[in-house]
Amino acid sequence: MISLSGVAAQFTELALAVLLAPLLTGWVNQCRAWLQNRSAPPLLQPYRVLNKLFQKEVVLAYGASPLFRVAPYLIFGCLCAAAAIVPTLGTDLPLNAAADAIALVGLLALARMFIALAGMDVGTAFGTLGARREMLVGFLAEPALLMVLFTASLISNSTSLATIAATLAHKEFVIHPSLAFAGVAFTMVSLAENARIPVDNPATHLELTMIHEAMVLEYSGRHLAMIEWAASLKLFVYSCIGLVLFFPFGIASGGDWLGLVLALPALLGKLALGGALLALIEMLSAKMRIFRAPEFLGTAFLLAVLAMLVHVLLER
Amino acid sequence: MTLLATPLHQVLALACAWLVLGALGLLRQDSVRWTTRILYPAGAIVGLALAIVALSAIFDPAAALVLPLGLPDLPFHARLDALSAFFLLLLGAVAAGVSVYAGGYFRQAQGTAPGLVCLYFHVFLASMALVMVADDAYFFMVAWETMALSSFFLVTCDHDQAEIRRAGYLYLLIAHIGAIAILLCFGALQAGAGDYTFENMRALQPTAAWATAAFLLALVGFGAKAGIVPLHVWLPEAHPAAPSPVSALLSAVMLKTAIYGLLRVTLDLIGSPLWWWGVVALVLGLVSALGGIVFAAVQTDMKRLLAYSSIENVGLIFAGFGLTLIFHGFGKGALAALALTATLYHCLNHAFYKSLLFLCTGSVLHATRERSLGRLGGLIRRMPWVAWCALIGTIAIAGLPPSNGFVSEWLLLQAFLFTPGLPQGYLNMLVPVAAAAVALTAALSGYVMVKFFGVVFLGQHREARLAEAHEAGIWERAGLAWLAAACIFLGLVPATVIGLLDPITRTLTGHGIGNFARGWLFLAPINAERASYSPILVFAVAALLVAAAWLGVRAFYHGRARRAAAWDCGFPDQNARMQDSAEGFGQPVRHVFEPFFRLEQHAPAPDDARPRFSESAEDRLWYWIYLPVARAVERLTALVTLLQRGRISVYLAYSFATLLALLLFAR
Amino acid sequence: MPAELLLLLASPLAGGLVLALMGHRRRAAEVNAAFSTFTFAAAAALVARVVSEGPFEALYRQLFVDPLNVFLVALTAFVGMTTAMFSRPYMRIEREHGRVTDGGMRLYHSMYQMFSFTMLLVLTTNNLGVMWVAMEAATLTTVLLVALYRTHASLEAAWKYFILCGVGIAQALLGTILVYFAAEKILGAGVGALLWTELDTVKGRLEPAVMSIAFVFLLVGYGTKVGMVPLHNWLPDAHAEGPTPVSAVLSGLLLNVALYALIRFKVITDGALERPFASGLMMGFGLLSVAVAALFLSRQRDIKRMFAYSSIEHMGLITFAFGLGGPVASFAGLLHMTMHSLTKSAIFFAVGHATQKAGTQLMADIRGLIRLSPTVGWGLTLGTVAILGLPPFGVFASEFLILTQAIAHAPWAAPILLVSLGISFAAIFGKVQPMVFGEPSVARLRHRPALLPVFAHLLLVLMFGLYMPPYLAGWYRQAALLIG
Amino acid sequence: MLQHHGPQLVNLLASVMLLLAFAMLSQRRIISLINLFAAQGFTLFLSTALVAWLTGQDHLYASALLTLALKVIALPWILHRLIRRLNVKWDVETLINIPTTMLIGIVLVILAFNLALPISLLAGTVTKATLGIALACVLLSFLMMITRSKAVPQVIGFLAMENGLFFAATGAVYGMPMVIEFGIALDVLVGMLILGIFFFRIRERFDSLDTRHLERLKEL
Repeated sequence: MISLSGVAAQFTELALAVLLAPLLTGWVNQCRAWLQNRSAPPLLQPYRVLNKLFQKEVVLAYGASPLFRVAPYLIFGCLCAAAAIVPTLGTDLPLNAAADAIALVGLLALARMFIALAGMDVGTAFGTLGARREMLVGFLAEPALLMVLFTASLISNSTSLATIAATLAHKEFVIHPSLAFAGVAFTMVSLAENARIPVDNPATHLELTMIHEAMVLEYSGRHLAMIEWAASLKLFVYSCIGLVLFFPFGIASGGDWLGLVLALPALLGKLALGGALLALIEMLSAKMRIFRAPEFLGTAFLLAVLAMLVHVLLER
Repeated sequence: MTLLATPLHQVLALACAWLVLGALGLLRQDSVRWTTRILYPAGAIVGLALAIVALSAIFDPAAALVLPLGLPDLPFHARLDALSAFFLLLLGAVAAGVSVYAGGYFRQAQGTAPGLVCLYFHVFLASMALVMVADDAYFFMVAWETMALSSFFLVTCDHDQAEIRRAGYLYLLIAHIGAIAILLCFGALQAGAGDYTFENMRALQPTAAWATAAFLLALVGFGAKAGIVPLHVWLPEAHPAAPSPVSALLSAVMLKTAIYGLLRVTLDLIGSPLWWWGVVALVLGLVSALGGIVFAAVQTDMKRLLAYSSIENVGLIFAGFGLTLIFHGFGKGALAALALTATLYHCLNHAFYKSLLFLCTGSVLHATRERSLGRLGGLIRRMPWVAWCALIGTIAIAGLPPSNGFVSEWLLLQAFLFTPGLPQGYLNMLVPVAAAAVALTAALSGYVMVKFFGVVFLGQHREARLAEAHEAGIWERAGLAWLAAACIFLGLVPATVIGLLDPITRTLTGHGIGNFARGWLFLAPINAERASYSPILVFAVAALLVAAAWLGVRAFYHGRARRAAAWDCGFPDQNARMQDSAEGFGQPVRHVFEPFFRLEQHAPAPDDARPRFSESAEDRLWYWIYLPVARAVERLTALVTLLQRGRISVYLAYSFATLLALLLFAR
Repeated sequence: MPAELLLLLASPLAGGLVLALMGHRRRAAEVNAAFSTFTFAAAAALVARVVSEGPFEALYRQLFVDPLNVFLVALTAFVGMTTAMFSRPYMRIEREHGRVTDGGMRLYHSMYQMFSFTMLLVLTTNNLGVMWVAMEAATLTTVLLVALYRTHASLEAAWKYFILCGVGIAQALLGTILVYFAAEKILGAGVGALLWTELDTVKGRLEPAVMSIAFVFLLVGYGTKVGMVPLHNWLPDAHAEGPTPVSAVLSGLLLNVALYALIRFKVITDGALERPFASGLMMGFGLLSVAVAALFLSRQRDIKRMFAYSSIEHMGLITFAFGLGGPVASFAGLLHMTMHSLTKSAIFFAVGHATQKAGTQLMADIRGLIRLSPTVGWGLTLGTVAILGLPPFGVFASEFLILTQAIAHAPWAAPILLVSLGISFAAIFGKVQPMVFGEPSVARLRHRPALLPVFAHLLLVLMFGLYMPPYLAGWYRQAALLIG
Repeated sequence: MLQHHGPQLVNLLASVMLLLAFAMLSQRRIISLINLFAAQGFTLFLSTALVAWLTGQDHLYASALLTLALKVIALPWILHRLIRRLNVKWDVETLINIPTTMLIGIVLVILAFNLALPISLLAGTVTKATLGIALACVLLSFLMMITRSKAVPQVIGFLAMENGLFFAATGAVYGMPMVIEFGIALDVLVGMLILGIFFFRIRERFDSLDTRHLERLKEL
C-alpha cells in the first residue's frame, strides 16, 4: 500500500529536515539577538560554520578510540532516522509501519547514549562531567517525553505517529485538556533535551556550567560539524514532534498531492513561529543550577503523568 | 533406539549427559587441561543439543512420563509442554555460550580444584533442566534444592575470603526459606486430596481461599529465588562472589527458573487466577525494578552493578506477569497473551544480554585482576573484542532500538497502553503511574549502562598496570560472540520469535498473538494501525543514513586527521584521576533518589594529612527487615537457654512438673 | 528357637564377656569389630527369615520378631558394626593421646558389646517387663562409657544422665505395672498378661481409665530416654562428653530403641481408648521438641552438643510423625528414623576425626577442614547438608512426606514445623560452614582417618533419597501398618 | 485372728510405709536417713510376706525374701560402708526448708490418693487400698530427690522410689512375675555399685559431694 505520494513525501521530509535544521537554529539565534536588541548574525551563519568546520583538519586526542571517530556519524544517522519517522508533510509514510512513537524515543535515547559515550572516551574531566549531566537530564526527560506521547496515543489509541497526526488533524476538532498538560510538559522536556536556557546555555563558554557542549569539547573538524548539525537536527525533530502533537493542522492526509504542496508553506510558517516562541521563552528565563534541573524535569514528568490521568478521568 | 524417541526422553538423556560430564570431572580433579579442553566444550555441545530439541518440542503437544526413581508411592513424573520447552531452549542456548566461555575462563586456577568446579557446574545445569520437566511436587523440590545446593558450592568456589563465605551462607539460607514456602504452596494446592502430582493439582479446583494462599506462598517462594525486593538481599552478595561464568548462569537462567515456577503454579496449576493477584505482582515488580536500578546506579563494583540490574529486570518481568494476571482475571484473553508474550520475551532477552555482560566482566576480571570500577578504565584499547561485545550488551540492556531489549520493552509498554479499557476504577488510575515507572526504569538502566561501559572501557587507565591487560582467549571470545549474535538475532526478527511463543500463550491463556504479525518483517501484535515496529527497516534506514553521511563527508571534503594531546580547554597536565570515578558518576542518582539509600559519608578532617573521602549507600531493608528479624531470633534463643542452666534439681523439677501436669490434665 | 535369633542375642553377650577379659589388649578393637560384624550377619539372616516367613515368636513366647522390630534390629546391628569399625582407629588415637587408660579400654569394649546386647534384647523381647529391665540395663552400660574420660564435664554429664534417666525409667516401671494390672483383669495372672502379642490381640477390651494413666507414666518414662523437650536436659551433656563412638551410638540407636518401646505402648493405648489420646500427646511433645531444640541450636559453641540438640529436634519430628498416625505418616516416621540414624552417626564419625585433629570440640577453633583433609571436610559437609534435609538426600524424602501429611491432616502444625526447620538450617549451616571452608587452622594428624563408614552411610541415605528399592518399600509399609 | 484382721494389718503396714517416707523427707542426719530407708525396706518385707500368707501366692514369699536381702541388708550395708570410707559425717543440706517440703508432701499425698482412686476401685486384690499410698511414696521420694543438694541423699531418694514401686506392684497385682522381679533387683544392685563408683570419683575430683559443683554444663 506504499503509494507514490507517500514515498515522495518521505524523501522530501527527510531532505527538508536535514537541510532546514541549521536554518531553524540560525533563525532562533537571530530572534534571540533581536530580543536582546543586539545586531543578529546572518540567517545562514550556521551553514557557513558547518562549511568551515568540514574544511578543517580533524585533531584527535592520543587516547581516542575508534568509538570516538564513529560516534558523530552514528548520532547524525539516528537523528536523521528519527526525522524520517516524524510526519511533517504527509501522514501515509512508508516508514510508519517500521517505527512508532516508542521507537522514536528509543532512537533519541540511542543518540544520547552515543554522545555520552563519546564524551567519556577521551577521559578528560569535562567530558565525563558533561556525560554524567547529559545522562541525568536524559533519564528524567525521556520518561516524560514517553508519557506525553502515551497521552496522545491514548487519545488516538494507537502509538504510530501517522495515526496520531491523522486523528488529531483530520478528525473533528475536540478540546483535549490532557493535551494542554502534555503541551506544557513537552515544552519543558524539549528545552532540557536541546540544551536551551533554563537547563543548559548553548552559547556559554564556562565549561563547568555546560552539559551538551562539555561532551563535544574534544571534537574538531568534520566530526564537530556532524555533531553541530546533529544538534540542530535534534531541535528540528523536537519542534516537528511538537507540531504533530499540538498543531497538526495543514499536514496532508494520505495520497493527495495538493495537500502535500500546501503542507510545505504551513510547515515553514509554523516552524518560524515556533522558533520565535522558543527565543522568547529563553529570554524570559535564566539558567538554573544543575541540581535544580531534576526538580524542573520532575515537574515536567509529573505534568505528563497528570496528562494521562486527566485523559483517563475525563476523556474516557 | 526407542529410548531417545520422544523429545522428553531426549531432554532427560541430555540432563544425564550433563551429570556424567560432571562425574567425569571428578576422575582427574586437578588437571585443568582435562576439564577445560574436553568437559566444558562437551557441556556446550549438550547445551546446544538441548536447545535444538526444545525448539522442536515447543510445537508438539505435552508429553508425560513416569521415572522409576523417587518415593515408592510418588515416583518422579516428568512432563514436557510448550512452557517447559521454551525455558529449556533458553537454558540450552545460554548454557552453550557460557560453557564455551568457561572452557577458556577456568584455565586460571580458582579456589577449589577444577574437577570439583566442573562437577558443580554440570550438576547445576542438569538440575535446572530437571526443574523444567518436573511434573510432581517431590521431583520438583528435589531438582529445585539440588540446583540451590550446587549453585551454593559454585558461589563459594574460592572460599578463602570471609565475605564469599558469608555471601554463600546468606544465599543458601534465603534459597532454603524460599523452598519451604514452595513446599507449603504445593501443600495448599494439594489441599489434602489425592497425591502430589501436578496432574492431580490441575484437576483439583481449589477454593478461592486455598488458591490465594497457594499463590501468595508461591510468590514468596519463587520471589525469594528470583530476587524480588523484600527477599533480594542475597543477589548482590552471591553473584559477585561467584566466578563470572557462574554469575552469568545464576543471573541469566536460574532467576528464570523462578519465573518458570511462578508461571507453572499460577497459570497452569491454579488455572483461574484472580485479578488482584496481578496488582500485587505488578506493585512488587515495579518496586523491585525501581529499587534495583537505583541501587545499580550507585555501585562501585561492576558485578554488583550487574546483579542489581538483574533485580531490575526481574522486577520488569514480574510487572509483565502482573499485567497478565490482571487481564486474565478480567477475562481479556488476547491482552493477557500480549502481556505474557512481553514477559517471556523479556526473560529470553535478559538471559542473553545479562550473561553477555557478566562474561565481559569475567574477561575484564581475568585481564586486570580488578573488580572495582574505581581501578579500571580505558580497556577498549587493550581489549577491543570484549569492549564491542559489551557495547552490544549495553545497548541491549538499556533497551535501545535495534537491540532485543527494546523489543520486549516495546511489547511491555504496548500492553500497558491497553489497560485503560479495564472495568476496575482504581486500576485505570494505577496503570499510567505503572507505565511511568517502567519508562523511568528503562531510562535509568540507560544511565547505569553508560556508567558501566564508560567507566570500565572508555577514558584513561586509572591504574598503571591496566596497560598490559591482555585480550580474552579464543574460547572466551567464541562464547561472547555466540551470545552477542543471539542478542542481535532476537532484536532484528521479533516476529518469528513471537511465533515461537505463540503455543505457550495459547496453552496458558487460551489466546495467542502470533497470527496478527504481518509476515516476519513487521511486529504488529494487535493490528497494524494500532502499533507496529520493524527493527530491520529501522536498522537499515539508520545504517544507510550513517553510511551516506560518512561517504558524503569523505567525497565532498576530506578524511585527514592527526593525533595530538587532548584539548581539555587548555589544561596542561591531564591525569587519570581527573576522570569521573564510579561514585562520581553515581552522584546525581544518589542526589535525586536520596530517600532510597542509607548514606554514610566519611568526610576528611580539615587538618588530615592524607584526606580520604568515602561514601557508602546501603540498602535500608537490611535495617528494617533482616537485622530486626535476626535480633528477634537471637532474643528468643536467649530466652530458651533458661531451660538448661545446669542445676540437676531443676531438671528433676521439670520432669516432676510434666508428670503431674499430664496426670492432672490429660484424662 | 530359630538359630538367627539365638546368634543375634548370643553374639554381643559373648562379645561382652570375652572383651571384659582381653579388652585392653592390642587386638581388642578388631575383636570388637568382628563380634559386631557377626551380629550384623545374624541380623541380616533374621531379616531374610522374617520377610519370607512373616512374624514369629520364640523362647516360650518371650521373644517376638515382626516387620517393625526386625527393621530396627537390622538398623541397630548395621550402625553398631560401622561404629565398631570407626572406633578402631579413633580409640587407638585416644589411647595414644593418653585420654583413656588400659582399664578404660577394657571397660569400653565390653560395655560396647553389652550395650548392643541390651538394645537388641529390648527390640526382640515380647515381654514388656523384660523390655523395661533391658532398657534400664542399657542406661547402666552407657553411663560408665559417658564418664570414660574422667574429666570434670564427663563426670557431671554421667551423673545427670544416670539420675535423670533412672528417675524416668522408674516412672516407666510404674506405667508397666499399671498396664500389667489392666491386662491381668482380662488375661488372668501370670507371664501371659505381659506379652505384647497377647495385649495386642485384646487391647480393645482394656480398661481406658487405667490405660490413660499408664500411658502418661510411660510417656514420661520412655520420653526421658527419647529426649522429648521438657525431659531432654541430660541428652546434650551425655552425647557431648562421652567418646565419639558412644555419642554416635547413643544418638543414632538408643533414641530409636526408646521411641520403639513408646510406640509399642502407643499401639495398645490407642486401641484401648477410642479418642487418639496417645497420638495427640505424642504430636504435642514432638512439636514442642522440634520448636525448642531448633531455638537451642544457634547458642551452641561445642559441635557435639549442637548435633545432640539436632538429635532432639529430629526425634521430635519422628514422634510427631507417629503421633499423626495413618499408614503414610508412620511410613515416613520409620523412614526418617532410619535416615536420622545413618546420617547422625556419619556426622559424629566425621566430627570425631575433626575434633581429634583440632584437639578441641569448640567450633570457633576448627577452621578449613576441606583444605586440611578432604575426606573429613567433605564427610562433615555432606553429612550436615543431609541432616538439614536438603533434597538429594533421603532425610528430605521423609521430611517431605511428614510435612505434606502434616499440611493435609494438621495444617496448624505445618508452619511451626517449617519455621523451626528454617531456624535450625540457619543455625547449623551458619556454624558448620566456617568450620569446613576457609584457611585451615588445625594441625594435620599423622595417620589417615578411616572414613569408609561415613561415606557408606551417606551413600545409603543418598540412595534412599532418589530410589527406594520396592522390597524395602514393601517392608517399611508392612511395619507402618503395624503401627496403625 | 491374723486371717480376720489381715486387710487392716496390711493397711497399717501401708500407713507405716507412708509415715517412714515422710520421716525420710524431714530427716537431717545422713546415718538416720539410711536407717529409716532400711526400716522402710523391712516394712515392705513384712507387708509382702503378709500378703503372701493371706492370699497364698507363694512366689510372693520369694519376692519378700529378695526385698529383705536387698533392701534391708545389702543396700544399707553398702551405704554405711561408703559413708565410713568417705568419712561423711555432716548433716543433709536441703534446697528449700523442711516445713515447705512437708507442705508440698501433703499436697502430693492428697493428689496421689484421688489419682489412684479409680484404679483401686477396679483392683481385685486385698491390698487395693494401698495403691494410693504406694503412689504417694513414689511422689514423695521424687520430691526428696529434687530438694536434696548432696549426692548421697539423692541416691537414697532414688532407692526409696524403688521401694514405692515394689509396694505398688504388690498392692496392684500381687507382685510382678518372678523373672522381672529378679531383673529389677539386679538392675538396682548394679545401679548402686555404679553410684558408689561415682561417689568416689566425685569425692576425689571435688572433695565434696555437693551437686552444686556439677553445674558447669549449661547454655549461656
